[in-house]
Amino acid sequence: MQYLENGQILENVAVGPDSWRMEIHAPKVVGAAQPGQFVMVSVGHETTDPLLRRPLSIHQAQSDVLTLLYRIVGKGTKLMSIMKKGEEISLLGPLGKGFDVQPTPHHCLVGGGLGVAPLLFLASQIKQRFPDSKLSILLGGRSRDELLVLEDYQQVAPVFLATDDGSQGMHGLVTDLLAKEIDGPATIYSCGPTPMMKGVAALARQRNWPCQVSLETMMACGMGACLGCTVQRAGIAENEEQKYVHVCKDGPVFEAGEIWL
Amino acid sequence: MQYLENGQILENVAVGPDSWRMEIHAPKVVGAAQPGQFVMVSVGHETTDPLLRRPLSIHQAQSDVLTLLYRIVGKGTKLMSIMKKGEEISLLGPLGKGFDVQPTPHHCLVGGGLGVAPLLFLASQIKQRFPDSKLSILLGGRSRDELLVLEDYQQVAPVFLATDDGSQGMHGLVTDLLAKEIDGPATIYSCGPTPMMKGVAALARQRNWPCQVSLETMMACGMGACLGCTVQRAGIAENEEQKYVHVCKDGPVFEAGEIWL
Amino acid sequence: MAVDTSVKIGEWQLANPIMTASGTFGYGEEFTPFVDLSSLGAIVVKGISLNPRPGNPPPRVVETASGMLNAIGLQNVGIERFIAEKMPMIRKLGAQVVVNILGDSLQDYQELAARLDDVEGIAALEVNISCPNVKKGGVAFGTDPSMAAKVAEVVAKESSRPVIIKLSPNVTDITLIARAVEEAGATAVSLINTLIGMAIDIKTGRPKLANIIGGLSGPAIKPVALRMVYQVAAAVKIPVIGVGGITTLEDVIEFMMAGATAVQIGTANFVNPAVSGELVTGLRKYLQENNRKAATELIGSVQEG
Amino acid sequence: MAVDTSVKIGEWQLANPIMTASGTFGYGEEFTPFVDLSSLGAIVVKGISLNPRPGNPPPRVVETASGMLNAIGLQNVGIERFIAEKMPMIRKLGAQVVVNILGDSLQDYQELAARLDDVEGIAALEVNISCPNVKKGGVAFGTDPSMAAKVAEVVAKESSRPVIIKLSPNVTDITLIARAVEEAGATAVSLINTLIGMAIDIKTGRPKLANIIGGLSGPAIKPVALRMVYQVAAAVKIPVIGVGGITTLEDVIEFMMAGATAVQIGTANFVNPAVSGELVTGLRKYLQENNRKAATELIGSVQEG
Ligand SMILES: Cc1cc2nc3c(=O)[nH]c(=O)nc-3n(C[C@H](O)[C@H](O)[C@H](O)COP(=O)(O)OP(=O)(O)OC[C@H]3O[C@@H](n4cnc5c(N)ncnc54)[C@H](O)[C@@H]3O)c2cc1C
Ligand SMILES: Cc1cc2nc3c(=O)[nH]c(=O)nc-3n(C[C@H](O)[C@H](O)[C@H](O)COP(=O)(O)OP(=O)(O)OC[C@H]3O[C@@H](n4cnc5c(N)ncnc54)[C@H](O)[C@@H]3O)c2cc1C
Ligand SMILES: Cc1cc2nc3c(=O)[nH]c(=O)nc-3n(C[C@H](O)[C@H](O)[C@H](O)COP(=O)(O)O)c2cc1C
Ligand SMILES: Cc1cc2nc3c(=O)[nH]c(=O)nc-3n(C[C@H](O)[C@H](O)[C@H](O)COP(=O)(O)O)c2cc1C
Ligand code: FES
Ligand code: FES
Repeated sequence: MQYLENGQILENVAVGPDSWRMEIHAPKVVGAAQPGQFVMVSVGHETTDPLLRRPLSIHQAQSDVLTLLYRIVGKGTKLMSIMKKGEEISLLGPLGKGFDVQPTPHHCLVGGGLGVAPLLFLASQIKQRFPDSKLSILLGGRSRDELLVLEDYQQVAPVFLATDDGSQGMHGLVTDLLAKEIDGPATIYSCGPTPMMKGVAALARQRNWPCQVSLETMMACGMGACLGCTVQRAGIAENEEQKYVHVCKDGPVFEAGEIWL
Repeated sequence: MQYLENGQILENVAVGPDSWRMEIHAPKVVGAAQPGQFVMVSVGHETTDPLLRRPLSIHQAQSDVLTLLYRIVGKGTKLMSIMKKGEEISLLGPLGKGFDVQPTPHHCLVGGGLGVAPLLFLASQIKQRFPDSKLSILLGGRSRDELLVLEDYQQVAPVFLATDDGSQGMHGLVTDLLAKEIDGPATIYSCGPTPMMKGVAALARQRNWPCQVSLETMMACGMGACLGCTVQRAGIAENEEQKYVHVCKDGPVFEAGEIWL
Repeated sequence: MAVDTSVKIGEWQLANPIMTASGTFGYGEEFTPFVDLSSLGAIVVKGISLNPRPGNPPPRVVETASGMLNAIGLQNVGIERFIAEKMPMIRKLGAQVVVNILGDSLQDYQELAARLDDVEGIAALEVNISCPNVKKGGVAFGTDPSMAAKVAEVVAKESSRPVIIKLSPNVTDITLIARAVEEAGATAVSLINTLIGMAIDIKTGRPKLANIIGGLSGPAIKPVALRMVYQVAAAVKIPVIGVGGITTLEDVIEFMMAGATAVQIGTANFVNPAVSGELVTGLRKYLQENNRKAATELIGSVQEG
Repeated sequence: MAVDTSVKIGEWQLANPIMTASGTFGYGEEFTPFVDLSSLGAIVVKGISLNPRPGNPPPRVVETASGMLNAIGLQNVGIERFIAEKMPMIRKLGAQVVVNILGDSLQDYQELAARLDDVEGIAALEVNISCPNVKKGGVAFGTDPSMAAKVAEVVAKESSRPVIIKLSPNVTDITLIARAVEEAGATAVSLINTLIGMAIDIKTGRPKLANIIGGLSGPAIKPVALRMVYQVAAAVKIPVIGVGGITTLEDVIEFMMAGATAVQIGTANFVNPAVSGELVTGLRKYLQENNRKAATELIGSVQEG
């Protein structure tokens, strides 16, 4: 079930360079949320510029509180960052198809940049549902500044780090980290920049790891109405008009093999 | 001289129903300001809706501090009201032709609704320049709620009040108040709703009082560039294209006889 | 006080003037969590062509100042599967349903109208003529009065239902097209479709849309849409349906005062998926508060001079 | 690194591509507190007609979503007093000055061009053809290729200076008009003029503009302007000057990538009277940071597909 809910902002704080975390009291959305799903957020102020809602992953959803982790990249996220505690914010969600979590010896979460956002909610839920199976979180970034809210992840599971500049954790890409740290059967849940997910998916194919990736595209509606958020399906579709899938409805999480990364 | 100045907001508080006062540190604008002039205010937030600056009268200009008194009537003024102390606000001004203050036995300021805004600055300056001549302030409103920041006026000169509903001061229109309280030679400075100024101007004509009125129109530029802010000149203009005057440049203050009210 | 919100488009009576715009409301079902579809005047489903269309490659949408550009490329399942798979679901929605059709040729339009005529649960047809006429070197049907009239004629001939011709705003004089389709037998006209626009990503030096150009919609185009509705309402006798940037109740009133018998809500559905239902309630409230007995009193009530 | 920001319109060399748009920059003097006019590529003064025009009654302007409507009615002092009273002041501004002219008839345009040709201190003429041709029942010159071409022809014949024809966007195919005026001898085309729009005050039930309809400008129309510049640049060989919603440096780059040799800043001057000068500095900085040797490298550099 999807809701249009006016949540109340409980906290809106900077957690890194241009990176913010917003906590919102939103019982309806939280009640229905699954890891990997997202919400369309109205950046408000009653103006028509920016016009459209902004898609943001559900970073965490616990006891009526929805948490968003967002980076300021333009007008909309800038307007979000000046919203104050106590203000209302309009949410549409939860939206999309989240991660498909099945029993597996080793749940391995791989995130890069702000792709880390949905992994916290995912990790918490895996730990809850499969307390006995192994759970690892691998995070990468250009530099230590990009490794956000690490403590939150560390509270849930062992965290392995990599930075392009070596300022924290392993010096290199998160894919190298994945190759190094993980062996044996595992399931990969990945999100982040497309090049990174490509690398992760390629490695997973080699090692025969099932791999799910979470995609981002421009979105107008977030709910399957505008058909604006297409990515191309891998292989040949039986019906011409099934050449594309829609990230907001068929995704944002896909089997890596399902789509062209 | 006109300036484009980023002033710093020192205070932005509600002073009545939907009515706010903003104090801004703006030395350049204040340095050049004359009573009756106005500023074009950017309602900011980097959005293009609202697009245009908003014209607001200079309510007071003292020791580097510009004060605006504004009523929330739409998007722009709403956005102004959520601006916080310490934020910057872009000002264009001082703009237009203000009140022409000449020696006279009795300076009589007549304001209605938010037309009161420019009268405080005017009163202070008259008192300063002509300490010995008589100075009276007549203010009217629909009800007591509309009589804003009275103390500020009372500090400068005797204030006479009228309300349509009699909730404060005389029960009636400010024009009745004017007819009742003022006799003998005087100069009238008036601003407020057009019907009110019409009444004031009519009475002034009867009594042979010189009368200046401050007008409002829609404005795009506020500086004589768009020709959008026209009102019709009274009588026949010798040149066809002088049929209209421009409130932002030829005004906002006019001799009552100069224009069609 | 009881107010009558109903309006008529030809013989077809709508409970109120609030419709949704084609391509912005899916097949309706997506909005059932937010709107009681039976409370709307009507919903217009996304454009259907003879054969399935995959649509354009991504990116397909980009935001602009108070608007958005789209180049969806008319992706749809085709008439076959629309009738077989979508219509059964659509009938269950309990809404007045308008089916929007598009084609590359007169024959396309004719066949689509014919195939749909004996399909149950359709209240009216809306004909998108902003599509390139392949036989005429890709000139849009909607930019030429005679081509537009021919489309209206063949569809009206094949269809026993009201036929709404949806006009393109990318023309020198939209009243010429409106008059042409009126004479050709259109029951009503709806306008405007999107203005053609473009945006460039200066970082990559490429157009922001894979299709290079796209359709501009949203509040940005409202003044142009309102002006065209005003002009067309003065030029034709058939009902005019206003579309273009309508977001608030004030917008709805403006379009009706300008001469619109009904309005369609498009891009605003993306910003607030509940908006169409809210406007139905808002309109009733407005009519009561302004002592209007009927929504029809608003139509063309603007006073000049 | 030294960068060359200059561009050429015919024989006329501009220090940079940043111009101001007619009717939004007064006669220049209003902006001297905020902009060093000599630093701009050029300024375009407000439209001049043969006889003085009082303009339209108020209200003349109204804000819309990310835009504004204006119906100034081409108020101006007329050619006589323009030459006698305004030009002496304008010459002192130290700016490259383009004079924008408008008329009701071919004769008007011809006479205006003739009268201005021996006036000193004018760099080029811009011809506003979005005006009604009184002899042709008020159809705008700019909506008909042959009428537009005739205007271009007579003005080019009378003028020894570059002649810029300013195109109206309210047409089905703007490239037809552009090609027609190119053949008729125009040195360059500038586009777009305003889109025709309307707004209604629902409280009074009257149009918000006394003139009922007006011209839509500002960021709202930028996607339409950019698309038309892109199409026209591909259709003609003469330089194209981009106008329409340009506010930021990014906008300037987009228009040049789409094919504009220069750009004009209009409504943005009202929002930030210093913007034109800021864009000159910003463009130089951008070229340096992106290792471009010359502004001309940007022109038409957009890559399709
Ligand atoms: C399903 C989904 C989940 C997302 N989750 C998060 C998240 O948890 N945290 C986070 O910080 N961001 C997330 N994003 C990206 C986020 O939506 C964009 O950064 C945001 O919309 C930018 O808005 P803006 O107004 O600040 O920037 P704009 O001014 O709109 O654009 C600035 C830049 O951001 C790019 N951009 C704009 N919209 C998107 C978009 N929808 N996807 C990708 N790039 C875009 C533009 O191309 C432009 O280059 C997610 C996107 C999707 C589709
Ligand atoms: C010279 C001058 C001085 C002014 N001084 C003051 C002042 O000291 N305090 C104050 O509260 N207001 C003042 N005003 C009016 C003020 O400019 C408008 O109330 C304001 O621009 C409305 O902006 P908005 O976005 O909130 O409303 P909008 O959403 O823009 O409009 C809401 C309503 O206000 C009306 N409106 C919009 N702009 C104007 C305008 N420029 N003049 C009159 N009505 C308008 C609109 O027609 C509409 O009905 C002054 C206007 C002028 C021209
Ligand atoms: C994403 C999108 C898809 C659209 N698809 C169609 C379509 O298939 N057929 C059609 O006639 N109009 C289509 N339109 C145009 C709208 O129906 C409407 O005419 C236009 O968007 C203007 O209204 P608005 O500003 O309220 O959106 C589409 C518009 C958008 C934004
Ligand atoms: C208030 C106003 C007055 C204008 N007057 C003229 C004019 O006299 N002649 C002309 O050719 N264009 C005129 N224009 C059109 C502008 O020059 C420009 O083409 C249009 O506004 C689009 O650019 P913009 O969106 O940057 O404003 C005027 C525009 C505005 C807003
Ligand atoms: S964003 Fe509209 S369909 Fe996906
Ligand atoms: S507001 Fe532009 S000229 Fe007065």
